[in-house]
Amino acid sequence: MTTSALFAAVVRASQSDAWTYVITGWLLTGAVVAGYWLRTRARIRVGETRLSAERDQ
Amino acid sequence: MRLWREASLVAAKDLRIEARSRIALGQILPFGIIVAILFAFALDPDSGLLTRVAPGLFWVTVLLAALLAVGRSFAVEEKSNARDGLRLTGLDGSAVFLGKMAAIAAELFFLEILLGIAVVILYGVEVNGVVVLLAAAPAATLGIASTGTLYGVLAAGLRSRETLLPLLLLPVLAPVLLGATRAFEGGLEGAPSDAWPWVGLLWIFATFYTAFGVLAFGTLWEND
Amino acid sequence: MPLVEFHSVVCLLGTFPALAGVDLQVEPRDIVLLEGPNGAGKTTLLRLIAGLIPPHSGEAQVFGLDLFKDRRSARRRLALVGHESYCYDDLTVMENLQFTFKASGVTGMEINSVLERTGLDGLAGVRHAHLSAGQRRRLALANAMVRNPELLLLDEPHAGLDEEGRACLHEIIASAPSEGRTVVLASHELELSRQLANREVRVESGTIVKSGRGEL
Amino acid sequence: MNPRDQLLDPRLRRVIGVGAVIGVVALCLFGLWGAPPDDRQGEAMRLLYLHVPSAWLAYFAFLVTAIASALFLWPRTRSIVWDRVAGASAELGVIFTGLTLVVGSLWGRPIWGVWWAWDARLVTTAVLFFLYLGYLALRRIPGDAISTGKRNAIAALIAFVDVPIVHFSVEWWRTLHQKATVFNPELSARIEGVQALTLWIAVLAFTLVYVYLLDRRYRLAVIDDVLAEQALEQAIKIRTGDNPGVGR
Repeated sequence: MTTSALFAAVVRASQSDAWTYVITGWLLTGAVVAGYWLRTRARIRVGETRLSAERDQ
Repeated sequence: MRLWREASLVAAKDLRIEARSRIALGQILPFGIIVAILFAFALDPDSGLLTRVAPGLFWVTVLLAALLAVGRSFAVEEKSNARDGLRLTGLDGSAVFLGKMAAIAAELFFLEILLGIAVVILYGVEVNGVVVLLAAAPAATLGIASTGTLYGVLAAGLRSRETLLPLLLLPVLAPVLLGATRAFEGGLEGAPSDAWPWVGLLWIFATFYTAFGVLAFGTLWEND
Repeated sequence: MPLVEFHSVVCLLGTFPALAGVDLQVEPRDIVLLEGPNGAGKTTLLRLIAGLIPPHSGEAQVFGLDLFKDRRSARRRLALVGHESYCYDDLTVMENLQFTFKASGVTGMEINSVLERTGLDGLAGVRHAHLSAGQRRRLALANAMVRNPELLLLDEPHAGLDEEGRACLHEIIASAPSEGRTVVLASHELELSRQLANREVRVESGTIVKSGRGEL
Repeated sequence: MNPRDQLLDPRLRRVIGVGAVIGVVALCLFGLWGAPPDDRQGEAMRLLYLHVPSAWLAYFAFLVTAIASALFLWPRTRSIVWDRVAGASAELGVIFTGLTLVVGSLWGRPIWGVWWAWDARLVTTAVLFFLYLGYLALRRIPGDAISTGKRNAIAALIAFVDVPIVHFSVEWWRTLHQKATVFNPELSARIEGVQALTLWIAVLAFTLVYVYLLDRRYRLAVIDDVLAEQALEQAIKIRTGDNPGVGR
């Protein structure tokens, strides 16, 4: 079940359009918060590898 | 009081430069009137809408003109590095703040009078409740001048100051625009009792940021 | 107690270490010549002494005041002549000097005598914008002298001055010790400056490499 | 690892991280499935479980920024730690303010039929968003640590002082036009029982997420500073290293 299939299923399940807004809102919030966390974590990893590389010199 | 002597020295210097260069009168005032005319183009003049929203358009124009006045006030210090000269005199930061703020406020107030006359003529506004207008305008002007001077020095010397100043200053001035417009509407529609609370808000805003400037300006002014 | 006392001072311009560990002492009534290649950090050193820029690390004292704590109080007793004139375009020579004079709260100095010493007496009513580059250099010198400084910092003051201007400059520097004034002079005009200086300091790549006394 | 390099103790951070995950899962279960739809608003009510906590978190984040800025300005407590906390918290504040606005308009569409309504709280949040966007723009401009720290701290305080004034004036302005606005989310949603519980879970989950992200963003700021310091030492070596050789 790819994510797009899952998303389509959820949307179809919601006859009333209210559910579309609810799903969009929740997915968007999740995406933004998770995106920010992953981006910060990735930049920390890059920084720490450069730091340890510098220390080994 | 040494502070007031030094502050009036700085204000006199700024106002003499303005009198010589005629930037506020020769460029910023025409800019204001052009903006007022552009609003008339945008809104259909004979629908009576223009008269109703005249206070709001007036104060938006004043805010835009204030951006130019603040920019000009600190551009003067950049030229031939006059800013370092002013710092080298050892003047106290709060004196420089009050001086520059007073000069900007004077220019703005002078601007508001002339722009006000233009708006009254262009938009066909019949003026009453003058007491409220005279109570609100100085408060709004001091509010704009104090935050403008604070952010002016904060952005001075930074590469992107022309674009940074509006982004920093306009959101902070949202309550001033709200208060001044509502106060003017109350005054003009002959319902001053509605206007007085907004005048109070404007004076609180102005006093607060003037005090904030006196305390914080020195630190910002010394930053290179 | 030396007027200026620096130990391994580092100073940044943005992220560039303009001064990378400077040790310097300046005694009262000294005339110190700072020489060295362009970009060595002479200008930064003078601006640091004047308290215009913050030191990053090390120990830095001017008039006994720690520059890390207070960069402003020492300014009342010093003046800096930089590459720019520090004046306002729309004001006249006299108005610029009067503003500096009143703003500095100085006593014991007469504006007209400063105008004469710098050869600007004929230009008092001329606007700064209308002055030539050379005249602005003289105005920069006058703007400093009008404050009757105990410590006079000069950043390449010879640049742009004509014969008469240089004569005025020399008279001011030469008479400094007798007027109780100390001078720190950054210059590339080594022959001229060496006639005046009693100490020479070589600055290279942000540090002081040679410092001699009386090497005339 | 000296104390300034970590905001939270690693063990505490892991606990908060796990707590945040549990909170989010619970929020999804309750928010999307557990809590019944509101009798008046229907399913759209589920968006409030995001809108209300993110609005609360935005204010809280900007309060943290203001306190950290004040501590940085106070000479005795001045430390780079507070400048980093102020920056990290403001960044999160702007994200939560943005989410509040977007989710707010997503909620407004089915309920009011409009993407945006000049409701007092939404207007205040919008002004807040741009207020701190300017602050973040100012923070990006480099310079000497102490002087930029002071500049940022003062800008943060200028912005924070404006928040109550904006809130007060906008509240006045909007209630001037509609007495008790039916659009007011709290008023129209008589929430109790499972819905109230869900809202509390949401607030808790959001707060844990905020604290965890604050620590991570602080850690990133530490690394950026250390790398900058190393680059500086390198530059000093190069600057003085070639001194005896070619006089530059």
